[in-house]
Amino acid sequence: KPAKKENLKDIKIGLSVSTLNNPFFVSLKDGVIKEAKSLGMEVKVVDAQNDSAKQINDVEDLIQQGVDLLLINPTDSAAISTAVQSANNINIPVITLDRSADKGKVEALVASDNIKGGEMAAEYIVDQLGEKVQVAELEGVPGASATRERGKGFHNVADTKLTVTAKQAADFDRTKGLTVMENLIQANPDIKAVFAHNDEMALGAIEAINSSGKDIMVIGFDGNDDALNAIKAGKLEATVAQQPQLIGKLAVDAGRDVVQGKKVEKMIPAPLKLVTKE
Amino acid sequence: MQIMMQDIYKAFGTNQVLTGVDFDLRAGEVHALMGENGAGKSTMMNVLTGLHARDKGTITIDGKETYFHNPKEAEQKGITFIHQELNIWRDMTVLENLFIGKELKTPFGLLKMKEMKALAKKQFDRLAVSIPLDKEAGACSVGEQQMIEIAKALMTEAKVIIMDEPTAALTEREIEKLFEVISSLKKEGVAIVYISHRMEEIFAICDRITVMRDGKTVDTKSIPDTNFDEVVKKMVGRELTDRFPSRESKLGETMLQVKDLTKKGAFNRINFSVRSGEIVGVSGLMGAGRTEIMRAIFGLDAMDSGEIWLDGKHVTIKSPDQAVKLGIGFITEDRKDEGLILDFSIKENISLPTLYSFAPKGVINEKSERDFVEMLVKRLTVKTESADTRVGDLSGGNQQKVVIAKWLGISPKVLILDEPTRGVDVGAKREIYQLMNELTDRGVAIIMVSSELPEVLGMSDRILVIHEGKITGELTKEEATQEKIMTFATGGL
Amino acid sequence: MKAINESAPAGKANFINTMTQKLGPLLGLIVLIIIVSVLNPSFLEPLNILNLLRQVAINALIAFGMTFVILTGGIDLSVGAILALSSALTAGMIVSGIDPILAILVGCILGAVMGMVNGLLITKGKMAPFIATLASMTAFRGLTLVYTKGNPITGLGDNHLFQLFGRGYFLGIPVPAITMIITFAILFIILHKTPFGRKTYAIGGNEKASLISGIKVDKVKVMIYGLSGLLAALAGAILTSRLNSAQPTAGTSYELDAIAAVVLGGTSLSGGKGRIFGTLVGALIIGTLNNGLNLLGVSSFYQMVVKGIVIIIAVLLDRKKSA
Amino acid sequence: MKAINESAPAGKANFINTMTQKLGPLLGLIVLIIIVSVLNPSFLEPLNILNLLRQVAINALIAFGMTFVILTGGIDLSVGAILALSSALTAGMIVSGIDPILAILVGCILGAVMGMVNGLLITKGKMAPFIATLASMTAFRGLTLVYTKGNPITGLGDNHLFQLFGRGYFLGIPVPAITMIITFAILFIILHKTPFGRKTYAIGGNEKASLISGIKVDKVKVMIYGLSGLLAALAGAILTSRLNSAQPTAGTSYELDAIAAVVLGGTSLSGGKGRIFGTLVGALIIGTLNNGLNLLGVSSFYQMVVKGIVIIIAVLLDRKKSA
Ligand SMILES: Nc1ncnc2c1ncn2[C@@H]1O[C@H](COP(=O)(O)OP(=O)(O)OP(=O)(O)O)[C@@H](O)[C@H]1O
Ligand SMILES: Nc1ncnc2c1ncn2[C@@H]1O[C@H](COP(=O)(O)OP(=O)(O)OP(=O)(O)O)[C@@H](O)[C@H]1O
Ligand SMILES: O[C@@H]1[C@H](O)[C@H](O)CO[C@H]1O
Ligand SMILES: [Mg+2]
Ligand SMILES: [Mg+2]
Repeated sequence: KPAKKENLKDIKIGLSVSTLNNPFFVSLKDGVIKEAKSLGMEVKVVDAQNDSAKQINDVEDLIQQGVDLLLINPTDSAAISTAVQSANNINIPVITLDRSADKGKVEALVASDNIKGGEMAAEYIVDQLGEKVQVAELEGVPGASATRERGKGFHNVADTKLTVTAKQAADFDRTKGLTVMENLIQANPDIKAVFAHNDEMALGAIEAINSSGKDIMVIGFDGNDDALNAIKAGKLEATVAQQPQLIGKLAVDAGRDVVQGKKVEKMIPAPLKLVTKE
Repeated sequence: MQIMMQDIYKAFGTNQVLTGVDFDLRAGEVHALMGENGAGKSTMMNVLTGLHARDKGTITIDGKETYFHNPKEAEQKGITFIHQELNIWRDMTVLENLFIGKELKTPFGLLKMKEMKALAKKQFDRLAVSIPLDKEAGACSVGEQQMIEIAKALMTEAKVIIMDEPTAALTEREIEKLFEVISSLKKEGVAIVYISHRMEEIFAICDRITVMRDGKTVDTKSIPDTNFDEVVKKMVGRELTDRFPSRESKLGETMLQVKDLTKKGAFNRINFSVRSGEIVGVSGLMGAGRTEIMRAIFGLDAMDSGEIWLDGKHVTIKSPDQAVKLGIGFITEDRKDEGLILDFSIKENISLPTLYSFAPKGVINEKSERDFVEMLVKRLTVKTESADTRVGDLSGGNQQKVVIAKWLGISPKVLILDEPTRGVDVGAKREIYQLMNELTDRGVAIIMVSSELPEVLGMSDRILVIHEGKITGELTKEEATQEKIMTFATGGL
Repeated sequence: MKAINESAPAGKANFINTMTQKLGPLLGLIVLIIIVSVLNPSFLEPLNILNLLRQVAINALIAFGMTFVILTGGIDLSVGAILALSSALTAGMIVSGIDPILAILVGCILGAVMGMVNGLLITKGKMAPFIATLASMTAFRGLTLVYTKGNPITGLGDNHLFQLFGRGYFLGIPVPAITMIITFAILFIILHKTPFGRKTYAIGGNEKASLISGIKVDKVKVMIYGLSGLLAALAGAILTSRLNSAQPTAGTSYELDAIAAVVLGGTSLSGGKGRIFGTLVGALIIGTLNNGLNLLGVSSFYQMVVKGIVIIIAVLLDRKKSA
Repeated sequence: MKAINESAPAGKANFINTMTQKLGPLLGLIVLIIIVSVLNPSFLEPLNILNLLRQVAINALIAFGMTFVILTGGIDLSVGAILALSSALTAGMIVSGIDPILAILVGCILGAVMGMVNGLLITKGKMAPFIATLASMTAFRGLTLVYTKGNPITGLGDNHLFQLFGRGYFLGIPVPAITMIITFAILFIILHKTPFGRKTYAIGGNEKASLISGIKVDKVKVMIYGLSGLLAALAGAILTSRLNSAQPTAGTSYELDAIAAVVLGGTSLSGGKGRIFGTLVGALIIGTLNNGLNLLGVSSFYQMVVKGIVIIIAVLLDRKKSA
């Protein structure tokens, strides 16, 4: 049983990330490492490559290495539960990042409010284009909590105020965003706006829209560098910016407090911000 | 067991192979089935054992109409087939090969290893075969594989055994052993269908003979009532003069000379030379290492040491393409596996070693390729409607001609023929011999590896005998006899 | 005389050859274990070894089935998708109130049926195994997504036996590892001690000859693809229990890991040659690599590079030895 | 005489056989187009057709290379990873200020080199193509992630020619489609009219016999895997231009689509038999399916099911016809 450690230098953090093939999580990881470094803590990073089963193995391997604190960015909220429970069994505190864990004792969840973000995107479209315009939705990896929650938030608003004529999964992937969008335009010539569950897909969609010569507004999610540049260049209309670095930082800070025996909030929100050209 | 097959018809697609064949077999007889390549012998037996369904005709066994649905059924009823194409599992042991599909098992479904070993051993002893039971079958020579097949058939307690060219890969010693077994089987009342292109064998062991031509029965006769020439005439439909066309050898300069070729475990200090216009026969028992020597000369296998001199120059041959460039052609003993691309047309097969000469500008000139190939097809009298026929659809003899044509295309200085007439009918054989003579007339040096003693004696100017990887004897045409060759081949002096 | 003298060492060389061939993969595993444990001694801690065994179980089970398939000269790309679909169906049954153990059983049968569909496409439909299972992989994965609507299936309750199946211990050994070992023992006997096993090798070694020898090639193949599906479903059940949910994307690209395990274990992709013990070793090599690289703190990107290179080296060494 | 008379009808039947074999995939494509355009006439709009051609280009280019590989009896699972790595390297060069067109050229050469590494593993290393390219796929993908640190490479500037390469039009036709057609024409000639093409078929038909006929089998194979890598890199360049960035995960599972295109085009996975025109048709079938199902508003889950089933049906019909 890990005792309370007063000296931060003795604390070993284990970070399990769902995937590092996505700039969002790379920033999230960087945020963790940067903050840990400044506090003098050591971090071990494992990458589940979007495979829930691998993530459980990864967490076991981290526990094996004797980490004192687990920061987990779950690939899937349900699937991670057993790994959280294993950590609970030997009293290693767990904090989840960006996505929640369904079961097990988690000290804190540090995340953006994805439902809220989805709502923000829909409301922005209504503001700009008015009610009942035709919109399309590019969905993330089926089943991922971000996909579900952003979709849910978006539909909370869009189902009454907009007309969602098409939705397809493009797996948070830019290439897929491009091809799926090309086809959506062909099938639904009257679309006026697109909500993409992340910026990568949004950027792909923009390329498709450009070559079709149509005028369709695209709203992304994440606020990564590429997207911000595209907004400056007037290609991307807006993005619901998350602050992955901040999520990482907040998680480390919360972890520090837990290890030192201080109380932390169960839900630590990282602010979302709608970024537009202005 | 008594079998009657009457008026059998069988077509593959539009290819009418059997058109009213009659055949009958009596208990305890050895019945020869002869005919040119493609006459339909194997097909006839496949119809009998149920591998192919007949289109028309009746089959009665012991007076009762019987049709098998698959070879296994035939085997259970006592008819076993040793196929022409060896059915060997190269990666499995000899023992596993012997019992495939009929393993002995305990009531719990587990294999009875001991019993199977004992049975196999008994069978091998009977055939005087000494192959280790746990040897991988793929590591056995073709001859040994053939013996495995024969042993496998003998274990079935069959009442009828069909042997489709069982001796094609065997040498005299194994053949003798096989003949002993055949006569003992005969005494036990087992009937044998014996398919072979080797005339001597037919007259040595058979009681009756049925000759087929073009999918029909020409005649069935009792062996004492016929003779060599009559059988050949019935097979090919015309008189065939001497088996080995006579030739005047005009020997030129030494074309190929090998010095001290050695490869551990395969052959040791091999020295010989071949002159332009000369045929050197290479004889030996199965597994003596003849094929391995030829493969090494051609650059297919690496050797440990030795020199090769071609046309007076020292050459190094590390791969077949170098050998081809130097003007060496190699007709391998296994034409399907190594000689031909079965899915390619005749044309594409023949032009393969010479492709670049038809593509001076990078693109193949179809017309010059075709002209060249058609010239060769005509010269070798390949029986085909066009040069575009798939080689896999040709009969064995014609396939062999295509392989030879392929190598004539490079205008070789040296041609190595490994078992050039294996599985080839008398007519085609003679044509191949004729061709060899034409080649030597034009100064080609020929090495002919062969397990058929009459062929070696009939065609060679000089004969080398190999025993366990070493040259144990060299005989001129004049001094050579079957006995002398066999003495050298078995290592005696 | 000479010949006999010469062949004696050849026989010996042959023996050494077969031994290194049989032991090749095992030696590789041992070397790997030594390297990893020198670099990080905690690798050898009993807890970690048990961990490793549990992690390996899923891939090993799939790879066992794949061994049979590959021995016949085939390939099964659909195992990952079968795992996902059967896992979803099993979870669906559990959620709807069916006894979890019964649900797992039915799920395994459904997996076997899916595998047999592959077998039928390959035998009756005369499709190349690669393309048949590629197509069915796509279809099964699609069906999984349709059935789950893309969402994980959760709420599997807390049946003790069910939880034990993926997460529990028996005599201190993780249950998945026990399942793996028992399955291995059964399959080992089937493959090496029964006519069915012989037929498996025979078909891969020479299909035409097998047919002529009266082996019901089609039937055997259908059974083998069924077995592959069954084992994928069994692995799926373990995963379902470990994740306490069915994931629609579960098993993605597991086929590649399974094939890698089989090949690392020395089984030839052209069929007819290989051993299931090798596959177990191959799965352990992959597992050790994954676990070891994690323990050594190698970044996941470099892990992929190392994994690729290790596979190449292992196979190359194996070729060298057997050459 | 007899023989000639009898063989005449055989020749005719043969001719019909080869015709349906040649036209089989094309008929399939036509049927598919008819179905889709009846269900949604907007499919046939010129803009959509151009769209389709552009979408198909990337898969078709990869599948062309795959055709050569499969004709020799091999397989190349690493194409997607080569695409990603060469795309990342190309983008890296562009960002560092090298002329984009030069960068693409160098990227293609690098792709060819990666392919040749596969070729060497397979020929000199005597590895099975499946496992060699599976391992190199893992390694190349890892290298891509290492090189990009998992992030897309952006900031490729706005060189006009570079943008044209993936996004532009020439005479109203998308440039990727033109690239595809020119490449097709060149490869068609190489495959069907030159000694190199003949050798490709020969090796797949019977490798041993090819070797004995003096073909430098190893050299030809290395060149063919190099070609496959080159074409993957070319496809990667198009994708890089289209996305105006290099994606570390680009090309994931593209190998499967390419293989599907080759097989749908009637090329046999066992080598020696097939045509590159078929592959073009196969790629169009897959493209039409993707595009058409989207136009018809079929959900992406059902799309997978449909795709799997269509592949099965197409291959089964093809077998029937050629049987
Ligand atoms: N499965 C098959 N499909 C199509 N054609 C076949 C098949 N089997 C045999 N043939 C054809 O039937 C004819 C007779 O072949 P068969 O093998 O019976 O001849 P054979 O008399 O045994 O000749 P050989 O002496 O060369 O063995 C040949 O033209 C052959 O090409
Ligand atoms: N692939 C192989 N693997 C292992 N051993 C082999 C292989 N091929 C041949 N051998 C062995 O090499 C020896 C020489 O065989 P080789 O084929 O050269 O003999 P041969 O004189 O040509 O006889 P054959 O009549 O069998 O062709 C034999 O003992 C044979 O068992
Ligand atoms: O929040 C993250 C990011 O939006 C990413 O782009 C995809 O996965 C989600 O969980
Ligand atoms: Mg025959
Ligand atoms: Mg030989």
